[in-house]
Amino acid sequence: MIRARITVTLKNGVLDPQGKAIEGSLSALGFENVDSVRQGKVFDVELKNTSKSDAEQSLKAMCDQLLANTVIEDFSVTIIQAIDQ
Amino acid sequence: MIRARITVTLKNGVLDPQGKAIEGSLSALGFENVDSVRQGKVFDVELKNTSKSDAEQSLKAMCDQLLANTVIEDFSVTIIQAIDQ
Amino acid sequence: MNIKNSIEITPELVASHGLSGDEYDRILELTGREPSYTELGIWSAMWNEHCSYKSSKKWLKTLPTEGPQVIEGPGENAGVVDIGDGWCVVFKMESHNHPSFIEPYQGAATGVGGILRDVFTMGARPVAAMNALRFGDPEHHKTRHLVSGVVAGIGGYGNCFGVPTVGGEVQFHPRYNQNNLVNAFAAGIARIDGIFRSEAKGVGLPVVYLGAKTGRDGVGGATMASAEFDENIEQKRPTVQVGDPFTEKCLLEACMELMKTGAVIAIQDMGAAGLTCSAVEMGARGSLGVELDLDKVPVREEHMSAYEMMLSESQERMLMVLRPELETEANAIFSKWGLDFAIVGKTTDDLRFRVLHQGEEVANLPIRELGDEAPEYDRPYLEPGKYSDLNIADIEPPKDYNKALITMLGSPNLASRRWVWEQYDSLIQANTLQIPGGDAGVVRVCDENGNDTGKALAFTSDVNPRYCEADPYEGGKQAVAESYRNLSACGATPLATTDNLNFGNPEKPEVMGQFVAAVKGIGEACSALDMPIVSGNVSLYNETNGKAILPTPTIGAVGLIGDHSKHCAIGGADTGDIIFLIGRNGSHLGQSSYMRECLGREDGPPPIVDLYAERQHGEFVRAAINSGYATSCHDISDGGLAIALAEMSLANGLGAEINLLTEHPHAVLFGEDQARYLLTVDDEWADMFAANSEGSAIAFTRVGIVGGNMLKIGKLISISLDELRKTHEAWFPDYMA
Amino acid sequence: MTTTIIQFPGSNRDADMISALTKICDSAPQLVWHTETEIPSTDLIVIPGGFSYGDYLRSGAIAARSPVMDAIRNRADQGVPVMGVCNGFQILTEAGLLPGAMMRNSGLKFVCREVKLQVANANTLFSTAYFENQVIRCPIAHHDGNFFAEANTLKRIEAEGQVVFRYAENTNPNGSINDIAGIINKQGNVLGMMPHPENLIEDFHGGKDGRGIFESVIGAVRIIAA
Ligand SMILES: Nc1ncnc2c1ncn2[C@@H]1O[C@H](COP(=O)(O)OP(=O)(O)O)[C@@H](O)[C@H]1O
Ligand SMILES: [Mg+2]
Repeated sequence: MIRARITVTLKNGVLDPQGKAIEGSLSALGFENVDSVRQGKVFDVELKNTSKSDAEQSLKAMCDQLLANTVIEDFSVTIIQAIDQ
Repeated sequence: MIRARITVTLKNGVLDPQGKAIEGSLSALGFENVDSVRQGKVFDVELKNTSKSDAEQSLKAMCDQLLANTVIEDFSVTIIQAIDQ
Repeated sequence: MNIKNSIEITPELVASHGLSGDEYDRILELTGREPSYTELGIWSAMWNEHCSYKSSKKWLKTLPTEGPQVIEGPGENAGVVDIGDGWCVVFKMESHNHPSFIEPYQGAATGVGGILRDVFTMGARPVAAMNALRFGDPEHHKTRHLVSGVVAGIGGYGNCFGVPTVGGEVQFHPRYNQNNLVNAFAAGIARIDGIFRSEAKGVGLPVVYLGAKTGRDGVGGATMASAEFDENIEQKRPTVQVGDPFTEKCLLEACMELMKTGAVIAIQDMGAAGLTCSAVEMGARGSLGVELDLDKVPVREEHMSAYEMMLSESQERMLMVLRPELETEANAIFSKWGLDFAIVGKTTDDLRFRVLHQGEEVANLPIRELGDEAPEYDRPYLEPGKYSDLNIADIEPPKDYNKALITMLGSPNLASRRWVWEQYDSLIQANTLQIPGGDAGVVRVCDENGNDTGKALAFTSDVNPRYCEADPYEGGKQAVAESYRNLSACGATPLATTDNLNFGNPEKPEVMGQFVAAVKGIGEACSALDMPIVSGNVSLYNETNGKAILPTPTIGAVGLIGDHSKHCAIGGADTGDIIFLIGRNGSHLGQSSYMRECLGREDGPPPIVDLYAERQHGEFVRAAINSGYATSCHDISDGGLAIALAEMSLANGLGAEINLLTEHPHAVLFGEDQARYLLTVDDEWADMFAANSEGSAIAFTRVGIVGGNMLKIGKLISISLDELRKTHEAWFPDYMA
Repeated sequence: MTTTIIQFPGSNRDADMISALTKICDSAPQLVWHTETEIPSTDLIVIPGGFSYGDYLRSGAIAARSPVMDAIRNRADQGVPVMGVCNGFQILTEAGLLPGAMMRNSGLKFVCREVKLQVANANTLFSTAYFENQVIRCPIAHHDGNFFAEANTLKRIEAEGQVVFRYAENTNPNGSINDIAGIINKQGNVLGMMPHPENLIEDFHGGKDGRGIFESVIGAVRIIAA
């Protein structure tokens, strides 16, 4: 079994209203040294019956096809754990 | 300057409708060996004028006070980069 | 650091700005020298099709735009129409077609944001929104993704902003496979004496930047060239704009507060080509020059060049000319709402548009000529060809009428749109009298303190692009006529319209011919039906690989109900009510839904629109509603009488029994002849009603009676309400699942 | 009777609530901006619907940390009735004034439609105008109304009669656990509900089923005053 984490973040320059609102709230809560916040998503995916290299490929394909909106988002894939069956 | 990534994920046992829907879509797209998907959030935070250890503390406090809803979510904090001023 | 603002102007650069050789020659002449890079950007923004209407202007001028009810016609951010007692309605429709194809959620969302800003810039609080959507073949691999993203984006923005979405359209056709259409409509209400305009007045007054910060959003393909001269700009820069409805809601509230203070002399939202267009328009309208200092512009990205700032399409921004003595008060309002407020320039008396950046003058252009001297083309056009009439006898009747009705009712273009409109908040503001699903959305008019004025407004959006393809002139007329009917069916007096003219490449004579004919048809219908066009938008070049969309001139129409207790809806009839058909029996099957869905044919001419009959029947129906005769009403459009009866039965939650004695029953049941309505009347009043109809010389038929749980039409159709409902409601959710 | 509405940037059903309270109580509510730290004396505090702070981060999360919340907490401790509708409910759970949490609708889409509500407890400050198990109509309009509480909490609120409204007749629009549409705190003076009773109070709206909630509190306040 393979455990992987996919992280999807907004491309540089793309407006991040969520991040901006969080920045505001953090500074209102007294966290004064926050310079910037950008929000993204993670997907923790478990795959079965697959090798590590196949998994990597297929995770990337998932991002391209569904998990990331590549017009405005970047993604990265990390294999966290690979357990042989 | 400190760059950190905060990851917020749903607690085990909390139903994740978004993750479930993604599982469904992935299998409809032909990704057959997906066992499960859980969705979470990341926050990329930049802090200024702070030491690494202060930063860690303050990031944890941010999670407790705002970034995670601890009724349903867990969080973890990773310092990615610490640049001395 | 110093950002370079110069770059060599080459013929390629000029071309990549969408400017022709002739256009550039004219620019050289008007500038009096070679333009700077920033200036080239400014010229191109002002002279592109979107801002200058260079292909369409000649024809738009022919549209009727005046009437006693019209306070402000096309030209301002939105049209303004009198609704009595010192109140007016402000509305417009605008397309966001291309962005919605690239990124459906954000493209549609920012489309909604843009149109809302057009309305509240004028001082009107938005009270209703609609969206007219066209997608490709449902079987096309991109369609589902586009539908899901566009609908979510419209809901995401409108719901968060807090405007009820009360109507719209969704249609599918393969000709939209590569070019979907997203036309967004918004309407607001204001006191007539509380309307704000964009014309700057007074020399030396502060020009103020309001709202969100400027980023590189939407700085078009042309700017990709700029990456060559500044290594600090990331290469892969997305040109998609992300909407921030929360900021827009704050901007609305801040603007409403600001306008009350008397601080606003002129105000203009930043839409396409943001700072450039807004500043130039404000100055030129007021015969003033404008000087901008870009170092004062709030930015959210580093190292932005003058070019980028001038062309950025970042959302949720406005520009205003301020009464200087009220600066502190105005600033306080914006900081309360967490928005930027920055004095970025001043008005001048020399009719120049000057832009300063980092101590350098990066643009100095004649402000009037930027707009007034924009090219205007009389593009060659071909008169569209026409279909000859189809002979009814050559159009095969269905073997099984039940099956035909079910097929049509469950087809992508006639199935219920509930899946779409339930994603939109249609109730917010607590003034919605009719939600989507009927003929028009109806919203009550309340004053500033939430007191009911007794009035309501009705909104509808219509066009049948297949009719327009077959005959753009009749199709244009039909779009207006259908909107007139949808308003009338609710008891609303049609007031005025806005249009969104979506066509292919105007440089092709056939496409230009469609445009010219459609505008002619729309103009005639608007004149005949007293519905002047008070605002609108043109979207051309909707074309991929040489294949244009169906000509799609969307009409958004607004009607007034003087006393909303007298409105009428598609549902509401009781058992025993008599059903009347207003208008002739159906006979016309050319371009009908029946032919398309049951015979797989898209041919023949569309139905002819008799504008005189439209008007007569509409007035009659409104009078019947007004005098309390009608228990429910529905117009007859796509799918003809049978579909209208099915829709009405579903809305009533009651069946109907229809007598049918005639030849060519398929034409009677599915014919799409115009100027027709279904109207139900309490049986006690039915004779009286019939006598009145005769007295008014209106063609009408007593077609049947409401009741039971079956829709029965002669011996041909007998289907349970349950089955009708299942069929009607199933297609959309099943398709999107 | 004096009522108070709390306004956050992004509140957008505040106008609906102002209009409803004005019509039902015959006097306009006082408006309190989120930066205030005191709430003037009042008989009812309402947190209206909308998208406070755009519902960015989580619905209601940022609003729940604003200065006015401490004032609301104090008033609630003093026994003043507090009612959160839709975004107001989300804010109250985020602020810890009500148990549980609000998740994305199970259908993942914003939903605006009319549902049926069963009055699960007709013996609260906000529900005495109804009878036990009465089924009423009520519109909803939200994206994150999927109420969740972990097992122990759920057991407790069920046992204590803290569930005031449930989606009835298979109209649960969001996957909410045990069909929960509205809950009350243990003390019985803080109510949160996802549906919008303020949008069903006039003939104009096609029904008045939503009035009972307001009338219940008004009745209770009158009794306390008398
Ligand atoms: N995109 C949409 N948004 C909101 N309402 C819609 C949308 N599309 C269709 N509707 C609603 O569905 C109903 C049926 O649409 P349509 O068949 O186009 O009406 P009509 O034939 O009366 O013009 C109308 O009430 C319309 O407002
Ligand atoms: Mg209609």
